[in-house]
Amino acid sequence: MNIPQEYKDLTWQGLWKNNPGLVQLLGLCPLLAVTSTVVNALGLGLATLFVLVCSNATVSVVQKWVPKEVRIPIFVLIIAAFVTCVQLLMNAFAFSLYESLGIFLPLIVTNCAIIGRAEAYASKNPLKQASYDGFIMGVGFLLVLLALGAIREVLGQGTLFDGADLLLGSWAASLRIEVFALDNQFLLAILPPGAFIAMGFLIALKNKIDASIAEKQPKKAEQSIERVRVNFDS
Amino acid sequence: METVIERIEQGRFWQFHGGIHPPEMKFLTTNKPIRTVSLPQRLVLPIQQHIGEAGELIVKPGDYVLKGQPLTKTTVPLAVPIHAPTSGTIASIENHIIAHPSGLNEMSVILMPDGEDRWRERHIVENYSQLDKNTLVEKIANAGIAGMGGAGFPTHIKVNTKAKIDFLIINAAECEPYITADDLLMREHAASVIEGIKILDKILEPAFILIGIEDNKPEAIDALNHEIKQFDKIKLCVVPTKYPTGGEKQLIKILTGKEVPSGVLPSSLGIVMQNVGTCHAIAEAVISDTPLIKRVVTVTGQALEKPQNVWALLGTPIEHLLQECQYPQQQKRHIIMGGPMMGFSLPNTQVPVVKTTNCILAPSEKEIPDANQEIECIRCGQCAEVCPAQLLPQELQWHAKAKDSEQLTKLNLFDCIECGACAYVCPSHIPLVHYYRVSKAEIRQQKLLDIKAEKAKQRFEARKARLERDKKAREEKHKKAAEARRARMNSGTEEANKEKSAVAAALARVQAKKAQQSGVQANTTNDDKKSQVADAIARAKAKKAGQSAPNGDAGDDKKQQVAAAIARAKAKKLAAKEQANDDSAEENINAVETKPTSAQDDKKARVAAAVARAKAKKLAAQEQPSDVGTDDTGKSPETISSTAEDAKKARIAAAVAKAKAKKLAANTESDDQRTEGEAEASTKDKDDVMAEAIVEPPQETSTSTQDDKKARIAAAVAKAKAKKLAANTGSDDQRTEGEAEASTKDKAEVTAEAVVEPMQETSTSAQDDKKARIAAAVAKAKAKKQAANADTDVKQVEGEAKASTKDKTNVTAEADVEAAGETSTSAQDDKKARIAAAVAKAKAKKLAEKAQKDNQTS
Amino acid sequence: MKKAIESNARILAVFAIACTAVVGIVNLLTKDTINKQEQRYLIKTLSQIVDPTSHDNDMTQSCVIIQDDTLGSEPQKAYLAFKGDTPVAAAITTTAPDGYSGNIYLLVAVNYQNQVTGVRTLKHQETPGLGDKIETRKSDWIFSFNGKTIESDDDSHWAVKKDGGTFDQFTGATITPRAVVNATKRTLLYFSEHKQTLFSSTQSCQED
Amino acid sequence: MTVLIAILVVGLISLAFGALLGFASVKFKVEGDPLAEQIDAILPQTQCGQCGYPGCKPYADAVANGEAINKCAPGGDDTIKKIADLMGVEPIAMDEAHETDNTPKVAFIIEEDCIGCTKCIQACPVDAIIGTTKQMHTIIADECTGCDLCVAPCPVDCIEMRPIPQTTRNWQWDLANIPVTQID
Amino acid sequence: MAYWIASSPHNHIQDKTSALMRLVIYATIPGIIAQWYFFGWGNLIQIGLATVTALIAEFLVLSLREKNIKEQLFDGSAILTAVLIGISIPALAPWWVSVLGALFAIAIVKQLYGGLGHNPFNPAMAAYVMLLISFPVQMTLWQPPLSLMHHQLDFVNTLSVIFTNFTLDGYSVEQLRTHIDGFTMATPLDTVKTALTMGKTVEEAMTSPVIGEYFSVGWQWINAAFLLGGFVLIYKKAISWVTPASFLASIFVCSFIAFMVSPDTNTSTMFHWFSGATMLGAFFILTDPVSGATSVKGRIVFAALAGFLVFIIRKYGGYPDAVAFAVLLCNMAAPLIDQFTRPRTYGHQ
Repeated sequence: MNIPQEYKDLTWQGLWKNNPGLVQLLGLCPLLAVTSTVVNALGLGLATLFVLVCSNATVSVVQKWVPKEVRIPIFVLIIAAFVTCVQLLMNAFAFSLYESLGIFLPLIVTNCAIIGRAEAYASKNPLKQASYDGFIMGVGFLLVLLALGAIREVLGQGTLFDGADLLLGSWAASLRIEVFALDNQFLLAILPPGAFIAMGFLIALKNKIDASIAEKQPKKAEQSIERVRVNFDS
Repeated sequence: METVIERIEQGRFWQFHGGIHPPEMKFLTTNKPIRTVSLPQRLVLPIQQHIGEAGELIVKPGDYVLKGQPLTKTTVPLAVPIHAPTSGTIASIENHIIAHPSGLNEMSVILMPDGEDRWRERHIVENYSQLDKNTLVEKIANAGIAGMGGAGFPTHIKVNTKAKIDFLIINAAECEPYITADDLLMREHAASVIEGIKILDKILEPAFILIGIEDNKPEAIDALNHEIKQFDKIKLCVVPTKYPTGGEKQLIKILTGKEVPSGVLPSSLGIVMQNVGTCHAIAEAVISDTPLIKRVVTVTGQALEKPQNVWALLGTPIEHLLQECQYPQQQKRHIIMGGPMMGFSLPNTQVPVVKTTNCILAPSEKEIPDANQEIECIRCGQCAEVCPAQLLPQELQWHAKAKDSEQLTKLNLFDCIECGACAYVCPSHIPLVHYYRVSKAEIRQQKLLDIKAEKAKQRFEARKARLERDKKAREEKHKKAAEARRARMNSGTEEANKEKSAVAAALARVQAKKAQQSGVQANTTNDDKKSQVADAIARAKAKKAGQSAPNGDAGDDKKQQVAAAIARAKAKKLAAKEQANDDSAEENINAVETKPTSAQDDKKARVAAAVARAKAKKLAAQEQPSDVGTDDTGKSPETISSTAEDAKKARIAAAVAKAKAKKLAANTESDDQRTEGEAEASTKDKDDVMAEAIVEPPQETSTSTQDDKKARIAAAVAKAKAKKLAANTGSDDQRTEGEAEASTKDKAEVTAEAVVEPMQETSTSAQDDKKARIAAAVAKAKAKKQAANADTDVKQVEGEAKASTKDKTNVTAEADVEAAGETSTSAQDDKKARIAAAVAKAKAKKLAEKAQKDNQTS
Repeated sequence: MKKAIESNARILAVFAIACTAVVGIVNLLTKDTINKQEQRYLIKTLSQIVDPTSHDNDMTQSCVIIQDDTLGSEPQKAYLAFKGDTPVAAAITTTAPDGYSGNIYLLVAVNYQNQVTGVRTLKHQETPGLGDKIETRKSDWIFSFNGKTIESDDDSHWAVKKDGGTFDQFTGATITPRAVVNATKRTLLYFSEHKQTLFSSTQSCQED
Repeated sequence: MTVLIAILVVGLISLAFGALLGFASVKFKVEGDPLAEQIDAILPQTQCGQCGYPGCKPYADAVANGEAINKCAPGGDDTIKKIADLMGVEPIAMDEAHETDNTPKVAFIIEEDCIGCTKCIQACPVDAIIGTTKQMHTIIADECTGCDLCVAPCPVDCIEMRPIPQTTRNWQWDLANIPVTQID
Repeated sequence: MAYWIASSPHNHIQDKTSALMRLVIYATIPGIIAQWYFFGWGNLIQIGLATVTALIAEFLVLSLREKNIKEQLFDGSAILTAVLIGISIPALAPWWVSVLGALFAIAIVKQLYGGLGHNPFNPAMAAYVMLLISFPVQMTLWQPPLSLMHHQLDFVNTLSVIFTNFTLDGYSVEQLRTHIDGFTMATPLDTVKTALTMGKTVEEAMTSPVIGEYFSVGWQWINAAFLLGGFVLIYKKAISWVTPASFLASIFVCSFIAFMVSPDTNTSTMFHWFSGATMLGAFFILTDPVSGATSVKGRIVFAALAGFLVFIIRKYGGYPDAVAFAVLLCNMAAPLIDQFTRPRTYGHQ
């Protein structure tokens, strides 16, 4: 396997170091709103992933013709077009999924993670990298959504993959795992405040891991710096 | 204003916000009269005991002074003089710990009393009402009176206000717990206090005089009432006891209902406030011509067996007062200067009493226990409730911890009077006032830094602009010059042709250099200049060859010199290597010595000298100074300077001698025998040097300053190298000894040479100067490199040091040789020299690298 | 300046037109499928609450728009079921405005005998885990309406138990069931009063 | 049909807004970089060059353009924090290559060693050294920023950086470091 | 011989934060006794559970944060929080409710925000609200006073209910709460609120057995007992009288105006004062210095706002009582209130 360093970097950035959910804190609105169950999280995550890849690719392709002044409106147009298309297609061909995710789909238009990537990366890089960046960022986002969804679903309802059949078809009903039976749902976990708290803990966990990694790393050898003379010898 | 007086007459007062009622503890000392203490063995008088500038000293150690004699004079308005509290001798003027929370030292006069207590001449004024205002103010100023309540603001400034004064307020509140100094003073010297007030009345002419006194001093109130009976103008205001009533702003608020705006003096409201102690001092100063030399100090606290108020001479060490009041010897000492609320702990009992010292508090541990552990603020808000300035202490505390100076300023941190009420009530035991003090100090410091940064920025910008301008001007000039030259060259004259050829030559040289770098040899060119380049190469090679065997077969005069230099260098190298073997070192040195004497070239000698000196320094760095050496150092420069005619040269010689003396001193160890021997050796050396220094001046032909400079540069080069080497050397004692001896000898010669050189120099051209500098630069560059290479492994370091010393010696020698050997003073020569130097440098580098490699492999 | 304005305007317009065109085309392509899907969903829901064997018309086709304040402020739809020409039942959309968090949209099916044949929640934002028990997915509470009739306006049975009625409230949440019960009750009353006009109405809710 | 209308409307709207943006981009063009000015105001103005830029202003410009904020050694962590606040980024630790010792210092010329070479004068970024060729030089302590740029050029190593002495005027209430006399 | 260096002031009152906290805990005793008298052992058990949990949680978090455990564990604040939680939750709520509440209060509301002195919200009330929205069923299961219950509960039975949901005889909480005539009994506030939503008048609502002769059986006396404890605190200067006075006055004004406007749909001031957690809130919750406003003016505004919110939420909100919500909302507003009620510094305009 010979993956260029560039892609390795992108992967690392998207999945961990610069994760859109945990580090950039972009797109928090859908992230907190729909992650009450794993299935919801998966649905929105996949939709975001798809839009992210498409918009990044498109933005990267058209970057040459986009002047600085109107780049944002154009990016928004592109993203909005993709989201609308996704929504229409979903409505047509995955109606039950549309039923459960319908109201969250338009949220993707305003998901800053997407426009953020378009602006920060796709508009400056070639098609291949931009698409890959969109993909890996989307995966990073999806993973955070899943983690959050899993935490909230387990804490709130004591289940995992509840309602997977709505998203994946009736076969998926068997995916549902009853982790433990709760007499009463822990509503805080299901409600948005729970999302905030769980998100906080996730971010804390990530920072903790980062800190311990940094601690383990050997100190960089001291390097001396060349002083610059404030002289004007000429 | 009428209403103010009406209210006061009815005994109704205003209130300030907050305040606390700490245990008063005044009973410890209120029932005992003021005692006069015995004369201490010495008095310590800090020359600044007030807010403002220090006065100028007018006595010197050894002077005999009379009681009341001024020790400083005032040159600026904000300065206040100090006086001798008793007669005696000035023992010294030195930095001594002062009465300041920092426990820092400041300039103080140490006075040894003679016990006679003899007064200077005094002029008693019977009737001060005949004196005019200015005279009175002057008398107050000369008596050195500064506010005795605590702040120490110069009184003559305060009373010399232009504003129309409505109220003169006499602060007799004395709200701090424990302190009874003012109370006792009023009881025992009420008349004098009132006299002082009357003098102030004469100066300030206020509409009313209000004496603010707390109701916990009934006897003092009686005494004052008795004295002021016949004066309608003076109103005695007995106010309820509350801390901090005695704060200036708080007392003004209580008595007049007015608030002093932030950042403004009370005099702008027509109010002046004076402490009772100050009033007493004014009376003394004006009537009996007694300057401020003593004051009442409450020495109290339950740790003392006899707490009491005492008349203490200014400058009395606290230790003396504590002894007088029988302070038991205990393990843990907590001594506070000032009251428990605003005083500061002393790190030392040698702190003297100063003009603002009103209390010495020595509490027992039960009385004032150790501070509790600070815990988090729970925002209970009690601090805000007691704050007399209506600040928000808890918010200030957060911002202080966060170092948010902007917020602190916004929350009026600077209106905090540091009364300590907030910290007193804090249930979390947070030292709030301490946080504010630190923050205040930091903000003040930051403000200064900001101003400084702004100034630096401006200066930087100005400099940039100037350099830009200069550069343009220079370019302009160059352009013009180039144009002129072109015109000239094209004119076809002989001169022009010559110039052209010169340019061509330069180009050729550059090429040659390039060729050389790639390994091509260019040794058979007709061109005069090219041959020089070739020479350089040859020399370089010679050097390499010389490492195996010295050769002197080069016909060229210059080459000979080079060879000589190489030989010398090697000799030294050997000397350094075979440190243990004295004989061989000496031999080598002798060999070296013979040549320089005959050579015309002094510069080489200089270089050698430099190298030698460098080594010496290195060694010096390793050794500890000893007494013998120090003595020598002290003597030798003096002797030389007294004999030498030429001031400059003498200085140089002196410097050299000093350097040597120091070095030697450094070399000597505690081992007596060896020290002696060395001392002798060095003495001899010095003698030589001195002799030379003295002999030379007559021979001098040139007195140009350049010579002087060159010598200095040479010295500098040597020093630079020395440092480098110092870094390289280890601490092996045996080796050090050997080296020390060898180097001493080297030094002797070398310095002799260095001194001789400048005189003999005939060339006074600026170019020489430059060349020398280049050489220096080269040396330095290398020094740095070596330093960087130095390893901690001692052995390897040694090896390297030696190798590098070798290389360097060679190189510098060459650089200098060339420069010196040149007879022509044209600019071209200069260039050549530089090129040669560059070549040499390049090679030196290679060698250095090689040496390193060798070392590593070995 | 003119150049900047022109070029920016042109580029933005080109992108806008392109994007809109793409969306438009997708819309055209999916329009029919979406309609079909929605229709199918509607039929599925309707068939759950109105016995498909009891009628022979396509309920989705015989739809009328009704406007009545008791059903909510917006116009509602009523799907009518006929057996031949005999009116059999109607499924009426209704809005419960007093849900715990906003409106609850319901579909209430009533047969011609004023008997509730089924109630379904179409859309709601009730607290998950508490109020969402009005969904069939979460709880079968909503089936408790089946077969219920109403006597009069002040029928005390039409209330949650806490208020003295016959319908269970879910533990911990009273507001949501109360809102649903009341809305269903109002719809039932509306139907019993207006069923004549309703079944004779010809006003269609088909768009074109 | 509706699609065509939509395209037309959106096209026209974007035409108008594109024009507006184009207009705004010309009309409200920001000259200079106010951010750099603000950063410059935070920097300690020692002009020491330790950041790798010739002076504080160039470094400020560079930071405004994305250079790391942790290169100002004299400013220390305080300055890093302030810049981080200003730029809305996380404060980071001082660059390891830079010395973190930022005790205020002032240059001092050991006068007997000075040879009057003027090298330090040329090096001083704020003209805080006076002296001329062959004359002994002196530091104007008030103007000296403590950048130590003059130390290296001195051929005779006669310049030292001395910490500013502590007096009662600049004492920072550091009670923990008071020299307490231990009698036994 | 060592010299001791400290910054002034050198003397200090010998009060401590922990002593203050302890005093507040003692002051809750009358209220707890009243609760015990009317509702049995339930709340005492809840207080015990919450205290143990709070101390364990505090210990764990403090050791994770590497703080001085000895100093901070027993500074009283954690215990006080636990006591307040134990008082607030229904007497027969399952054991894990108080455990979860105490855990949330200490670990998240208090320590995650930086520990004592740094929490923006009152930990006890934040925990109460968390429990209320997470477990509305359990948190609204207030039993009727013992005198109205036809199954008597002794200590062992109470324990059994709390840990197993059933008494030893197998009665569930639901059954315990049911009145003889089949109605489930709720708190007076809940009862009145339900009645009002059903369109009844206050007059009619007041006929419910839980209301009793005056405002509410049991609750009036519990509130009176907390009032007594509050007076002790004011007397001891542990709290400032301004906060409760402003709070009660604000409730009085709001309810009085409402009562005047429409006596049929609004309960009287006395009902507001002496039911629910009004007195507990006034003297023990709003006076929490950490999460409240600091200046006197600020405290007046803070408590008045809380009073207004209590009235509004009780009248229009989804939950019967409102003290916890009002307190949390005011906690949020406290920094802003502080900002605008700063006292004028001496010498400034």
